[in-house]
Amino acid sequence: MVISMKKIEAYIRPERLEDIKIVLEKYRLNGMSIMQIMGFGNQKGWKEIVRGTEVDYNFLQKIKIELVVLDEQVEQVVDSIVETSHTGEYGDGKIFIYDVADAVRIRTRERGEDAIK
Amino acid sequence: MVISMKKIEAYIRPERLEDIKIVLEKYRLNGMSIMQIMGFGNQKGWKEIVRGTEVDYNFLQKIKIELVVLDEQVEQVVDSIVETSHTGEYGDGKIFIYDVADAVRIRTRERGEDAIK
Amino acid sequence: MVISMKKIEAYIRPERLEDIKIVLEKYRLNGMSIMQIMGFGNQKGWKEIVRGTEVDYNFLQKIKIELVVLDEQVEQVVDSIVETSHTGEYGDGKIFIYDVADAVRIRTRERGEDAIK
Amino acid sequence: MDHGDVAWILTSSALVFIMTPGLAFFYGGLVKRKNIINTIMSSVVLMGLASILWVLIGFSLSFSGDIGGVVGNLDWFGLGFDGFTDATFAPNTLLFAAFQMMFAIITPALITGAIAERMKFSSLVFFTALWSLIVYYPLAHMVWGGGYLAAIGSVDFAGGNVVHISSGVTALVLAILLGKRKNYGKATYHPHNIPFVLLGAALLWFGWFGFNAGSAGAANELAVHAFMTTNTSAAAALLSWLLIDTLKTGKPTLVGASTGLVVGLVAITPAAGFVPIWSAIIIGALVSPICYFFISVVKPKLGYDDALDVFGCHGIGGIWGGIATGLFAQNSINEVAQWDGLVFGSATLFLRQIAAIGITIAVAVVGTLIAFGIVTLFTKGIRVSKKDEELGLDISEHGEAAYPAFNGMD
Amino acid sequence: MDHGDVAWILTSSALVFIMTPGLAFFYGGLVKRKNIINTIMSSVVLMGLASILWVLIGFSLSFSGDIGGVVGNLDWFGLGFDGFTDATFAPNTLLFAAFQMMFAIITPALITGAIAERMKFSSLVFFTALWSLIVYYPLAHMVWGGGYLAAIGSVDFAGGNVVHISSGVTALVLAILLGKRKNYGKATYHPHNIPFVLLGAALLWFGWFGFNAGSAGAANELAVHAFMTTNTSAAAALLSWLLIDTLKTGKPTLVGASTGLVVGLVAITPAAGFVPIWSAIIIGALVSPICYFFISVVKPKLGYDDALDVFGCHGIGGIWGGIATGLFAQNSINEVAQWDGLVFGSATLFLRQIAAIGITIAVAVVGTLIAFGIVTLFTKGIRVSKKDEELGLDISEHGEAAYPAFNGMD
Amino acid sequence: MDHGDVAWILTSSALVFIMTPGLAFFYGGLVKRKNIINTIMSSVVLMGLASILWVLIGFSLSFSGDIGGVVGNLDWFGLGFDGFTDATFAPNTLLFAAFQMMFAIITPALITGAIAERMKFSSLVFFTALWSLIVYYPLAHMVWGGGYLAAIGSVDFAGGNVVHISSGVTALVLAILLGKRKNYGKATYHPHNIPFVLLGAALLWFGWFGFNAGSAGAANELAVHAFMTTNTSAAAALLSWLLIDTLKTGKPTLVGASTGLVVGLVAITPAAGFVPIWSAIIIGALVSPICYFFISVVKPKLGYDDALDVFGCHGIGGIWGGIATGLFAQNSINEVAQWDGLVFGSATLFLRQIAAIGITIAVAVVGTLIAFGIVTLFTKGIRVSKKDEELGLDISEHGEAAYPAFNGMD
Ligand SMILES: Nc1ncnc2c1ncn2[C@@H]1O[C@H](COP(=O)(O)OP(=O)(O)O)[C@@H](O)[C@H]1O
Ligand SMILES: Nc1ncnc2c1ncn2[C@@H]1O[C@H](COP(=O)(O)OP(=O)(O)O)[C@@H](O)[C@H]1O
Ligand SMILES: Nc1ncnc2c1ncn2[C@@H]1O[C@H](COP(=O)(O)OP(=O)(O)O)[C@@H](O)[C@H]1O
Repeated sequence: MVISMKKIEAYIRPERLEDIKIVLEKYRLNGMSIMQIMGFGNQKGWKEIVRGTEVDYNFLQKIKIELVVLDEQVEQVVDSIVETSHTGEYGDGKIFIYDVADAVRIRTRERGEDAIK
Repeated sequence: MVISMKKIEAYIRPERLEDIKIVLEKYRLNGMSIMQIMGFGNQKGWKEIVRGTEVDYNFLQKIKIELVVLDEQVEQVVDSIVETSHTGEYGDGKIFIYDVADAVRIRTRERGEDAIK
Repeated sequence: MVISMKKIEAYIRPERLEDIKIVLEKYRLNGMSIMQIMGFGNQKGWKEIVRGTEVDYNFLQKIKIELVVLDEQVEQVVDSIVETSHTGEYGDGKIFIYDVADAVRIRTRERGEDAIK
Repeated sequence: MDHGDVAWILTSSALVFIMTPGLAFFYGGLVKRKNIINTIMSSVVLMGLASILWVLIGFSLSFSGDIGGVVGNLDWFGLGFDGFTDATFAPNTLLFAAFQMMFAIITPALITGAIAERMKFSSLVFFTALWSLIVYYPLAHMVWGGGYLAAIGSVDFAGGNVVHISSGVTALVLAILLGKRKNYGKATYHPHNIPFVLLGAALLWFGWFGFNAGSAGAANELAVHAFMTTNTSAAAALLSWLLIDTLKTGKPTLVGASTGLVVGLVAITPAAGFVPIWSAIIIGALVSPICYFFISVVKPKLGYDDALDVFGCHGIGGIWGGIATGLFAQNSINEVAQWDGLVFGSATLFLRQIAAIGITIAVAVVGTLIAFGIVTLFTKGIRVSKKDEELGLDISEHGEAAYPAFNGMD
Repeated sequence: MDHGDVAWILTSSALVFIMTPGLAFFYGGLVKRKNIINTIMSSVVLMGLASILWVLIGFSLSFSGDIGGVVGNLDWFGLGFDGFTDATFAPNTLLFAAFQMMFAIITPALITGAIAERMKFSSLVFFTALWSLIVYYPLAHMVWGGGYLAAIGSVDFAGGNVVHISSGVTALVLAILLGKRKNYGKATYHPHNIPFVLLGAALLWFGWFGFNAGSAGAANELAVHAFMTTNTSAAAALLSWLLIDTLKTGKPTLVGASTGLVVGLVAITPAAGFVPIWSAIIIGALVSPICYFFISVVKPKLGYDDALDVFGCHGIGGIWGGIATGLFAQNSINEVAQWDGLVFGSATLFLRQIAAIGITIAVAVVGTLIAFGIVTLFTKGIRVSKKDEELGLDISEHGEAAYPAFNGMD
Repeated sequence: MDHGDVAWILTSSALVFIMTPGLAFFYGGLVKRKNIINTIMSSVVLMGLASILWVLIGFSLSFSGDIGGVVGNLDWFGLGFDGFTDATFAPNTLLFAAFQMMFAIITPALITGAIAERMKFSSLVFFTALWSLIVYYPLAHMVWGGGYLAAIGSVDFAGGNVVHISSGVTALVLAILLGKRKNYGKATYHPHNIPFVLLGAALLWFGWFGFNAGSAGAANELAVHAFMTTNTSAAAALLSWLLIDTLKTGKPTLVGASTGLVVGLVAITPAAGFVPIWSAIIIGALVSPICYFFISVVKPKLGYDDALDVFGCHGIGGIWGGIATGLFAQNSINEVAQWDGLVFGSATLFLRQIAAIGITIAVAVVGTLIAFGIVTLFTKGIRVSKKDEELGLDISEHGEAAYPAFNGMD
């Protein structure tokens, strides 16, 4: 059986999450997970001045989105995330795509693509 | 070298974690990681009434489990998670399975399957 | 198009993070994400004594690092993490490596390897 | 000077002081995590600013002399009376000034809940300073400094008009002028740290004993009476809010309990030293449904974004308290109330209470418009940029994250 | 009426008031994150409920008249005495009522720690109301209102019997009736927010100065004495708990320090105004090992699930305090103690203390059974469903998450 | 004995008490998450230890008799005077002992901020006990117990020398002896929980009203005066710190506001009952730039690791306060100051203030070296291992995690 699902992992600015959610709802994706992470990238951390002394936050607060979708949905979803998260400034984030070997919906015990339909 | 390990990622109800842990210990898995995430799926978020006004929690609190296991263990582990987490109601969660390219145990520098044995 | 990127996921001791960061900066990696997780492995959880009664922390606090790099960087990065995190005691952690299907830099819309260069 | 009275007013001053940090936690727990520093800071800065203004000119403008029944003069600039001997006010003028100072701190702090999560910090500081000058000192003078509202015989035991209606109405006007938060109505505005909300509410209740019972000016029977009415109203309002929660959704909430107790305290403030204890049960029991109805039914219709319901709680609750004073006051409890309340058959006090409320609202609206106008003139934009609002005011205005370790490293 | 006494009792009332929110944090920090709202709420609702009950009937049933040495009458329904002139109790009956009200709030709140994380909120509210009626008001009457326990000459300075033994014993009975939490013994029950535990413990110590030194009824030498014994016992117990921690595991814990200071305060409560200061060191130093032994050795054998060790701390600590009063009391310190304690050669007081403890236990057990019976009759199930317990009571009972932003979005 | 005075000093004692938990939160919020338990515990253990030491020998060594102007004797071992009648100190010796006890708790607690995140808990406990004996009791005696510093006519209203300079200087010496934290300069030391910092700072301000106004020893005009200077200086310093923040980075910070208000309180401490109110504005407004300059410019050059800037805040702030007292004191405000300050034309007091500061510094330095020497002799290593430092002192020293549920399970 060839599984044609992909996992999309997007590291984005926290303040874009609300908007992304609204857009993704359009595609009637029926599942998505988010988590708070710390990231560093081309956008360097910020400096906080504590009592006159600089302290670095090397890492910035980011949101990671995890989404498993069917192969045919990938481009649409990626585009939507890019559209909504793009500001053109450092720190806009990255999206990575991975193959999925299998999937299970716990409620119904469905396997494979059915699990995310 | 063909690596025959899989990564299992399960998004489950937080309240099922205690039970899952107990079941997984049976298989003498020697490693597992969990993290708190927010998820949305067929189970829609809940509404909180703040001072008479509805506010939505679009996302629900979930636990994500990450487990790298040998190929032959996959079905057993998946079954156990399904067994323990299944309630039949929306929100039971999903399990996704991925291929693993390689593994390292930092303590011993073992590579590949040895790293998780 | 053959994508030659790998994702490295390392589960490490929180107290090693500062040092790992310093070492990884040497390789001019231009991106990395970290998150707090709970883990259990060969190192068993610790016991806290609350009012004379033992309570278990089955899970220990760990840090997970996620790094997408080019294939040729993988060994170097893995070695660095091992070097810095190795103490020889249980709980040093594990590193897993996965294939990446594609990547996007949101800021520039670059795809594939360019996205992480 | 009775040392017992001094002991109680010193204690009361400290108790009222702790209300402002309490408010900071009450408000801070209600906003999003990315705005808690800004929200707390909005109260904290007033612990500095309002104190210094008070010492320099505020006390004098409120309590020295009288210009047209509206405001005091500057004779006591810099507290320029003899602090060791002057006893114009009881128990001693300097102690009275200290006690009243705490009111002058918390009143503008109350306003800041309305404009949370979107107003520039510098503009807010500027606004509250101006507002103290234009609205607060005159009102304090009119009610307690021998001004017009005292002259017409209206009463306000511990600040229903001066503190709550004035800040509540200002909050409403300012929220309208400032506009809504991004995604208001769509985005989720749920409290990010409810234990902090309760911590703040508890400190408010605790401090309110000084606020109301200290307003007796002595450790006397009236103070004891005010102590008891205060607690009773807070308790009744806490319960009635929980009852509404339960009737509406089956789930009594801690935010509801905290809000209920606060509006119970607000409502009893003008009445505490005038009304019988049994009436405090009624005053408290009714304030929650009144405020709840306003916040959940009226406010959405009007469509302004008073982020933490300052108007709905302090404005509406304060108005109800002022009216209730006109209903339940008894001359036999405190002869400062020259007439009994409406339920005891006399309409005189009641009507004067209504008049006093109207005048307070007018002063607050006009004063706020003037202060807002001046601030707008002198600052480029009173609101943070859309981007900063998304990012959160903690980082954009203060360069700080409240709990950075909670999803990062230790 | 000495204004200095009024000042101190007003202050003490406010101090005892803040103990209930303090308790809410002490308990709230100890439970799982998913149950903190419910735990805090269990105390907070009593700030409303117990206040109103007190004003309506509680004070009257405790302190007005006497029916058979067991309970008061309803003559003072709704505080129906003249609050400005009645001085049946010092310094003034209304102030005494306010001070005592705070005790009537915190005592049932103490119980709620035992049944944390599994009892239905509605049943809890119903139970604590009934319990106040059946257990608390009678006990307050018997000890302080001229009832039986006073008549036999036993003493209880600030509530060892009335507050601590009664709530502790009730906690035990209720925990047994209610059954254990799911996975008790297997699952990990570790405190989710230790700084909150300390915040609560600190507020308790702070408020306890009012509790004990305020129980002198005046700002006099006895109040000063009680202040010093109170602090000394808390300090000694804090240290002895840390010593046990260190001896057992090498690691002195903050939960241990917090628990130790609380049991030190519990133990000195009945004794504070009767015993010499040096004995407070002994009372405090011994209460920690006694409670520690009970909690870590006896309790697991008995196998009930008193979630936050209310019986182990307040029950056992209170019993030790009552006994210690019988050991160390001195008539020369406070002539309310008609005899010296056992260490000074007289067994009379000692035996009456034992008797008083026995009677208190009996009242608490019987009263709890009755109240529990009634609640069970009128509600369908006093315990949340297994599913709700797993989900956490914050969501299931209150529809709130305490800190939703900490693993979600801002 | 005036009951009003008793009421106020009892209240003040409770207020000063709550400062130590306040400090625990102020410090605890500033450290890394993995060290908050240890940081809080360092203050909390002193609530036990310093109390018991005080009751046993501390009060006696500070206030009973006089040995060479340097220290008291042991005649009052175990508070061995008649607590009900002795009135050597006002308002009553036992109450004075209770009030002073709270100072003896918080002073060593202040030190612990300097050595946060790396000192062994057992060594710290041992050190603070010794230090109380060698440094604190003698200093308290010299200043308030009729010793040398009183004899030369220097003044210290509420503990500029005894509390702040002594703890600040000790902090500096100890930080140097102990060495820097791992990665100091490289790693990021940012506060992990800023709302806790403000909670602590607010409790400190609240309690400081008791600290300073209680130091009048009565509920009199001087207490009122000290109350007002205290608030004014804190307010001015809060504002001037925010001004510096704004000028330097455009972003006023909550940590800055909290630090500013604390140093404002420190600076006014020796002066509160001696200087006119207007000068409190100057004292407060200047202390922030002085401390800020020291912390941000001087300290990095010197290169020691005083983790939470105890020397920069309490040492420097206290020295400025002592000098300012010599500048602005007025004999007409409080005749304990035998001469007016420098700005009123007399240099006598000013020079004696300088002398007193010098002597305090000398006592603190020498005493710290001795105490450190003894501790080092008797313990194997005063610092935790490098590995434990990385792991965090909460786990390594106390076996507890402060908020385990926040990235785990409920
Ligand atoms: N190679 C990578 N591996 C893992 N995470 C990455 C990687 N590159 C970027 N990230 C994540 O994406 C976030 C944004 O990346 P950044 O490089 O600042 O964006 P940009 O390159 O568009 O300026 C980072 O904070 C980090 O969390
Ligand atoms: N396609 C998906 N990609 C990523 N996470 C998902 C996906 N589908 C579900 N999840 C995760 O699983 C959780 C439970 O899913 P849900 O759809 O509610 O279960 P069910 O379909 O059994 O009702 C979600 O809250 C989310 O965290
Ligand atoms: N098979 C696995 N799958 C997922 N995570 C794992 C696995 N094995 C280990 N881990 C993670 O790595 C951490 C350290 O592992 P541990 O087994 O204690 O190291 P070691 O084997 O070197 O003693 C664990 O706490 C867990 O978070």
